Amino acid sequence: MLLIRESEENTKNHFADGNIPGFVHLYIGEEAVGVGACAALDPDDWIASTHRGHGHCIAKGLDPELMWAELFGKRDGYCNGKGGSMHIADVEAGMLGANGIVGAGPGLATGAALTLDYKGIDDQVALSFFGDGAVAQGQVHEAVNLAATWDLPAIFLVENNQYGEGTPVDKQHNVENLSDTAGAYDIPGVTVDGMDITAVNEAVAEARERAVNGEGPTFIEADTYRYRGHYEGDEQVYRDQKEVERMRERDPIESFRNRLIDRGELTEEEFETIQTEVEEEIADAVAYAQKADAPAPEEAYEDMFAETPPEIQQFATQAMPDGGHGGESR
Amino acid sequence: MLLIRESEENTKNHFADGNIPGFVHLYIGEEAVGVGACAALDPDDWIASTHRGHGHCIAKGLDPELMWAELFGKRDGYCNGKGGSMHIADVEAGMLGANGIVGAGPGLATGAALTLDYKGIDDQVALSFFGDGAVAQGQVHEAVNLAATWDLPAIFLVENNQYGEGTPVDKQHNVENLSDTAGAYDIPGVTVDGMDITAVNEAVAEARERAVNGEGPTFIEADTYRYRGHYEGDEQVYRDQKEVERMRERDPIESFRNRLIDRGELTEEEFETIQTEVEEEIADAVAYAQKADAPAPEEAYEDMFAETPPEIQQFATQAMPDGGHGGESR
Amino acid sequence: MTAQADLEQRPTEELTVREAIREALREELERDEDVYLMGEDVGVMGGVLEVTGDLYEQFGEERVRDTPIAEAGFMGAATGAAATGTRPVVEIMFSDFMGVCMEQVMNQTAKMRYMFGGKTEMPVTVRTTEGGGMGAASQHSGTVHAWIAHFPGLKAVAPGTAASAKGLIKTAIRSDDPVFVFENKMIYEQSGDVPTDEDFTVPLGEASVEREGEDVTVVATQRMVGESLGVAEELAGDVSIEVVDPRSLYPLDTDTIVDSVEKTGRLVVADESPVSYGVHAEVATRVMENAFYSLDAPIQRVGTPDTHMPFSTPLEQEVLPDAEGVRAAIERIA
Amino acid sequence: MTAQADLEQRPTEELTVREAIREALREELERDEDVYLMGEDVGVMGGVLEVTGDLYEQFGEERVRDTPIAEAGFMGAATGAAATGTRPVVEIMFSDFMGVCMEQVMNQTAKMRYMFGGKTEMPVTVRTTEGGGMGAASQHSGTVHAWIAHFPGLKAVAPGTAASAKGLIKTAIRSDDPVFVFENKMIYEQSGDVPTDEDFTVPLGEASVEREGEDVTVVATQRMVGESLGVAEELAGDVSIEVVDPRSLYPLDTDTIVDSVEKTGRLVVADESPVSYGVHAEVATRVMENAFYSLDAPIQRVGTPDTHMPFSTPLEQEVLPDAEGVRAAIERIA
Ligand SMILES: Cc1ncc(C[n+]2csc(CCOP(=O)(O)OP(=O)(O)O)c2C)c(N)n1
Ligand SMILES: Cc1ncc(C[n+]2csc(CCOP(=O)(O)OP(=O)(O)O)c2C)c(N)n1
Ligand SMILES: [Mg+2]
Ligand SMILES: [Mg+2]
Repeated sequence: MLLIRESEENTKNHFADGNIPGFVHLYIGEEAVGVGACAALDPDDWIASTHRGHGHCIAKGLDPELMWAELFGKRDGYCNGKGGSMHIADVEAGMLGANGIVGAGPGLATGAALTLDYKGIDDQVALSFFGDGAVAQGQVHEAVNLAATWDLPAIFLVENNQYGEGTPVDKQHNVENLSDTAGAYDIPGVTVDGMDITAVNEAVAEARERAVNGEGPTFIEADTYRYRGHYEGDEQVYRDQKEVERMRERDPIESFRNRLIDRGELTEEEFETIQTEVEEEIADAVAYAQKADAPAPEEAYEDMFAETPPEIQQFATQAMPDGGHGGESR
Repeated sequence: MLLIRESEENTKNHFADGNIPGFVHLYIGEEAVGVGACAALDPDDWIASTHRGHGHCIAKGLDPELMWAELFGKRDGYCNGKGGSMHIADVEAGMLGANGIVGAGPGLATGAALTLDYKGIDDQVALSFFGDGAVAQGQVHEAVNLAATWDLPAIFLVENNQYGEGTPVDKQHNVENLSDTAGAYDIPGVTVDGMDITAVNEAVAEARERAVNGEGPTFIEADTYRYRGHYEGDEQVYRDQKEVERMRERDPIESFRNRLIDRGELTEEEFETIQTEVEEEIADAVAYAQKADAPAPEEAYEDMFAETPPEIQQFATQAMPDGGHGGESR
Repeated sequence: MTAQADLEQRPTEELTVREAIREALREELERDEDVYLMGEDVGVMGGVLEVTGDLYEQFGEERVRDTPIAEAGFMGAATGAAATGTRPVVEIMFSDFMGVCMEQVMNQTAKMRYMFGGKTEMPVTVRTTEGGGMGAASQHSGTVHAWIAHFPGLKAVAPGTAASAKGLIKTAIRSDDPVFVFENKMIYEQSGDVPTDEDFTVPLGEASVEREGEDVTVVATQRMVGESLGVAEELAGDVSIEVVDPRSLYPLDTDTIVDSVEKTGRLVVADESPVSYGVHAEVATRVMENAFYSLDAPIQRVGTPDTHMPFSTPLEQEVLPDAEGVRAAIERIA
Repeated sequence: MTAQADLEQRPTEELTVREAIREALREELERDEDVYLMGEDVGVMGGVLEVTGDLYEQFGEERVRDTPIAEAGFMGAATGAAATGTRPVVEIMFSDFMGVCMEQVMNQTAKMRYMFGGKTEMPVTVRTTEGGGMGAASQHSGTVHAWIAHFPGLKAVAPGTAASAKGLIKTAIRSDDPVFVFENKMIYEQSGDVPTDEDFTVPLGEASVEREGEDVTVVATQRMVGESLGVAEELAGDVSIEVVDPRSLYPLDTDTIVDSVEKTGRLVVADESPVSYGVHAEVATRVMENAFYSLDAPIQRVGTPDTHMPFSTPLEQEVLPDAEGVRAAIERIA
């Protein structure tokens, strides 16, 4: 959680400084969900993520250096600089990508679960993160229904951070708890405190157990909150900053730290040490990424297909040798 | 119900005789749903229908002559011969069309309900029929969620005839009752016997009451059965004809007739008279439709837009004067 | 008469494309009670790219409606609402999300009138934003207008200037046909003279000659209009370039384009669509069909080279069509 | 060498297009355990248009999977499954239903490889049926292949004969790229010689010259191949017609088409897409770009005249492109 928080604080600053193009959606405040969930998974398990995916990447164990290289659009990044914040992926590590499309994750996770089922791999699962807003997307329902009907080893985890962009959850849905959605598929649905890493972890562990036992998918809602705007730059006209302040009092990191300290499982000093390590790790990652090479313009023509069609070959060939702008006619 | 049954029996024969092109999906066995539902509606209410729409048309009071003219692809048909079986519509009569797309009705009905809400018309509702198979479609969920969240005067009525084409309902869904779907939107969900016209009628009347009172949508499942194949020509490899025979024993028309006779509200003779009238009405409609003119080929270029673009004007102009085939280049 | 000359005869004010669109919406909301806006965060937030701005404050939540994230749901609802007597204006936040509601668009919105024998109106306007250039990567940078222009039953416009943005949107809203408005996000900040007259509209299917020239015709859409005008200015004296903005993709004003090519004998088509099966090919083919013997050189296409938009700036700049591509194309044939 | 001559050198059997597709699926299911079929009623019912037939009996319900009616769900799942190590072959029952899953297609299937920097495979095959001619009306008769051919990241094939149907589907399934197979439903019953050899495949991006000729090139797809061959036969002696079936729309074999037009100097493009922004325009433009000075007459397009398919037979026959349209187009330029 600390690593995510630290990384995201840096993301915020680098975005503000203009070092990161495009849109950036920060995970600050929601760390307990991603970390709690991934801690209940095996390294071989699959996850599908969202536009707010940095936390999931770190929680799934992706390398901050390669992540930061991707955020900066460098050739060394997870996606060779082609994906950026909204598309960081590492299929090798079981991470099926952040996703710029709200609600796309559940379909992909269902597909990964289908692969597991089809291949008879019975000790792995696939988990999809998605937002409260995504619950209104039809493709989410289609995917959950498919997974439920086919008893696939899938876990559907809603990060209910109370808003879809600027629209509060009660203007997007009629239900009290989003986990009520599970009733439409006759699968277990639970709502847990998403500010409490233990609660999330236990719910996901239980869901995983069910999944590997062939009992099918579970639908989990984790109630959480994002401290920053929907994206960096969002003026947040739709909410009172007092609300943010109130939620900050339930900060998942602080409360977990305090709990550990109370239980005697952590000392203030140990925490400071970890904090320092984390700061160093992210500073190193950022430094690595800053130094990394930007991709060469002609790399834009690569990675479209396993077998590149002549059309693209021709565009690439015609691209100007000075690295200038392509897109001209054949 | 008798009118529908009679009409559909004729449709069956005319399709077999090659008088109706395309696909035909018969409503035989399901009459109590359409008739029970529409009897609970006002003439001004809207309905959206399905690919299995003939029964809904008749139940909504459409003219069998114009319906049959459409089935035969005649100019006088409801759609000038452009729609056919799967697209019969009469917007004037509040019938927003049969629909070749599974799950498309709920969106359209939600739209009609939105118009009512937007215009402050508080004594009308919009009802969508859709099949058990359609419940797996994401657009159905998006529409129901929208209607529920906005408290629109809509009614969602699933005709659960136990199959989506050849796939039984339990291979399409994980839930016991499709009305459990309502839980995902916190709206009332009920399952009624769709072979019992009174049960359907009461459920829809209640839902209508709620809708006009501003209490939002209701989700109704009517359990029913189709006696014929999914479409005419379906070999029905997926079910035993004994199952069909068993269901026929609960025939909605016969049971309703018997009930009325038992109660002394109908005599055998009265029933015979009605039956004869119905036969005549459909025979007349068929005769009318047979005599009606086919559209002229050049009419194919009409009705695409309110304002015809030059592109289509040009195609129409270039179409051969002998009524030959168009589609050539400008 | 060029578009600029035409504008000079009217009272105008200088507005950005974003403001011009907002004013068009405001005027139509004021003019007709049956008109309302629907979309994700078009209300309280004023639109993610700030197009709808203060309209929510002015017209309230019934007429500027925030929706759940359910493009299929609200596109279906807009279609049903249009068939039953209202005139919804839908925003699909990014054109990439059009896939979510493509069923409603292709099978309902586009087909209902025809399937019903012409017996329904379908006054839906769909606004959406397209294009690369802001590092938003592949899922927020697409240009899909060729799909809509190709699909029967839909009309498609793609303004290149503030004035045509305003005029086209007003026409779209007043039309009883479904009209899709493709707004390139990189020109929202671009300013231009916009008629203040509330009855200023731009008819669908009328191209605008943005600059007159003799040697080469550049048919350019959206952002490429400005890029092409820049090239025309730079090359002035050397090569005389006529810039034609079709404004409307379907219907497409074949006559204006053909007239221009008959004069110049040379054609470059600049549009951000992926090149293969893109807008360029249709423009080129119509010219060939109607001015075959006037063409003095092969037609040149400037577009996206059949890739998605990559994230990293050097990559994005590589594939994004721009002034340099237009200049190179002109040089190949002039 | 014409396609026919090529086939004559191999052991073949006469199969309908439907049977050829089924055999291609059967052979690939037998060859590779990672391959499986998914779609609505492809299993127990054997497919609504009977293409999958007895495959369910042979391979069982795990490998020939009946799905709920959820194109978005199973297209998303197929995409996720392909990225994680299996090779799904999806049937979208009618191409008109593609709208339901267009989000998955355009933003996931088509983009994942690129967005991930090439670090995933995407071996998905999507089969679907297109076209008018059976009175199925507007929502079951569409021809949408131009959309897929246009969209970056997807490959599209559209066989015109039984042999290419078999060969293309086998290639599609073996490809690590997403390939869409557009089957015209009116040619399912059409027979032809099909190689029995299990290793017979047709590479993507290779057109086939179905008939050699000197005067006019007809580039025809799907059903229009047979219609055009018929016209060629009828006009033989009068006008010598070369019929080229591109087979693959993206990649498109520009060379074979251009070679043919360089010989004949005249081109008709016959494809069932709606004409505006359709396949015709791309073929025409590539020819113009590559054989501009060989063209002796304007290129002719034969397609659907920008309408949907109407239900009534006389109306449907009016808008459906056919032999008569091809003949008229040839007569205009020959
Ligand atoms: C299909 C689709 N529609 C709209 C958007 C634009 N959009 C991006 S994030 C977002 C809000 C998502 O809300 P939620 O699912 O709650 O996730 P959160 O941002 O709160 O984490 C929206 C509407 C999108 N990316 N995809
Ligand atoms: C989106 C879509 N997918 C598939 C089809 C093909 N199809 C037509 S009817 C049907 C079965 C529908 O089942 P159900 O909703 O239960 O209605 P029923 O036919 O039983 O009345 C299917 C799959 C379609 N028309 N639309
Ligand atoms: Mg949220
Ligand atoms: Mg059913």
